[in-house]
Amino acid sequence: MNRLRLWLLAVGGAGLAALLVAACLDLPGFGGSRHPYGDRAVRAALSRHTANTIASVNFDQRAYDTLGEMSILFAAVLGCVVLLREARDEHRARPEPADVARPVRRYALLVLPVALVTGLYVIAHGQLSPGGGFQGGVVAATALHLLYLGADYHALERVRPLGVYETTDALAVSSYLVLGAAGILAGTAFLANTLLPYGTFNTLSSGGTVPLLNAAIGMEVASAVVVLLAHFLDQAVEIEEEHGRGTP
Amino acid sequence: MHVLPYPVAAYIFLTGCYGLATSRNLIHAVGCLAVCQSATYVLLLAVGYRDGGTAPVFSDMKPGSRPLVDPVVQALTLTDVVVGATVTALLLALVLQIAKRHGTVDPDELRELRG
Amino acid sequence: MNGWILAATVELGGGGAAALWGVTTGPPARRVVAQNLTTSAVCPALLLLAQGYGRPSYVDLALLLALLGPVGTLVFARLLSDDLAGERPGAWPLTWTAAGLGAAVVLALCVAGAPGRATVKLLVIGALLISGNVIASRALAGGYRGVRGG
Amino acid sequence: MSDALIVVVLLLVAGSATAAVAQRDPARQALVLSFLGVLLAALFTVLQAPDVGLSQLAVGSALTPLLIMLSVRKIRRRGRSEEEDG
Repeated sequence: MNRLRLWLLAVGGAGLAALLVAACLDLPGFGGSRHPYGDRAVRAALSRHTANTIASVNFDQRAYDTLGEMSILFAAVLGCVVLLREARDEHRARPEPADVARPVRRYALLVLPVALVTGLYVIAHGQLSPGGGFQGGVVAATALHLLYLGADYHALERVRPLGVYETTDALAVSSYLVLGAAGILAGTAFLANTLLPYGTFNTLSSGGTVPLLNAAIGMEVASAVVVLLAHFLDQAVEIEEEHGRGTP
Repeated sequence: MHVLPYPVAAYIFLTGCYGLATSRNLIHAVGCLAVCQSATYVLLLAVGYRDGGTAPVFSDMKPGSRPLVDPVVQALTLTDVVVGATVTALLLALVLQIAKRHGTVDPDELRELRG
Repeated sequence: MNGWILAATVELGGGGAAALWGVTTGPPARRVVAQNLTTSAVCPALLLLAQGYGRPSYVDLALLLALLGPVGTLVFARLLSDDLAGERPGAWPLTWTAAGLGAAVVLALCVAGAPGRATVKLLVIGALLISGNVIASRALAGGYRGVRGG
Repeated sequence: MSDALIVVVLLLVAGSATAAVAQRDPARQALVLSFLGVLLAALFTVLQAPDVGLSQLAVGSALTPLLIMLSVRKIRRRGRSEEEDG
């Protein structure tokens, strides 16, 4: 059985490898100078005064696509919450506080605000320099968990009212939708960037709705990651199964 | 050099697939899937690269002063990296559920349990 | 193209290969030390690349790595503390060498660039990188004792 | 010169991807995956995609390892409590 499976894998892998290599040889050469879509995207971004073309593609030219990505993210987090909830045959045991060396604890508490501010900076400058809601959100959420690494889980739980983050997550998703629908009300299309003035090139308020959508994504990603990690931490640290029942 | 990144992406993908198929631990399998995902990032960004180009980000340079790489593939990859991580989390949550229901994370043992 | 990129190539090639070798072989203690050194090998290389490409905005990458790299090491130090309990991997000579390398790169870039906000940012990154690495090494060398269930 | 840099980083990425698959213990694999994450970020910088590099750094250096290590810990704890049980 196992032998057969390995053979099957080898044959399938060899076939796939041959196809992939054939495809690679047919692709336009690496580093070529023909990028029709890229050139048009850059022109469109400049015409809308967005300094970071990638942010413009994400939140303006292909904002609808980002809506899809955001729903995948939202659904994945929802799935995790459902899968990792406390079941009837489980109970919470209070973890013993960890014994963390003093320099490590100090470092964590010092770096926590720095990392949070960096995350917010990355979100806020998304339409200007490299960065944006997706990256900054993850950084800000990870920063919060320095509290778990530097102190213990109980300390983290005190600054992390989970309900607030779950609400923020849902609010951020709906604000993205509302911003999109505002385009329809203004007489153009869903998620069309015609609502706000484009502003001065390379300033924080440039790009029309790009900064707003960017901020909504930042909020969504940050609270989604916090909720996600909260459930994993609950499972790994607090929740224990009742003994003596055995597995079904 | 003119095609090197494409075969590398294909190689990473196939390596990840090999790991997925031969894995004896579901957490390890999820890690292999993350390797497969990274192959797609490499491929997409390699397609968008331009010799001597730089990122189409104008916070610190004048538009039109240098050749630019393709921003469209970068936008695709950028969202996928973060969404991919949450999907990894979803799969890990599934693994934890399986461990709870069946008491094992070895795919072969799981099959024996079933039939 | 220029000296900065050449330096980055050497740093990434040498440091990356060494870290890859360390992280894939040997006992767990050696692996986590190698994982910690990844940060101090790649972060200066990112700074050098930003200078070599003439794009100050690429410096954000180094800033993020200097912040989050040690956090990743702390994750392993905390959650692998059972496996590391008997071994106390410290590797202080390596840590200080890496810190010195980071400091040298940051100083070189400070001298090369005009003084101003960019210099302050570079110094902040340097401070974060070095302190992060030293603290992460400390955490690996028995920074977490008695983590039971926590 | 730029080409040499791209080749070096690509080969390192390919090597660490192989290593990540070859490590059969999930905790050790998580170490290699975090290394692979940082290296991918360097590759993306070299390919002039700093936005993607930032994304990869944020996810690969701390978040994915944390998720995997927490799962490993949960499963190890289960194993331990079952041993104590019977």
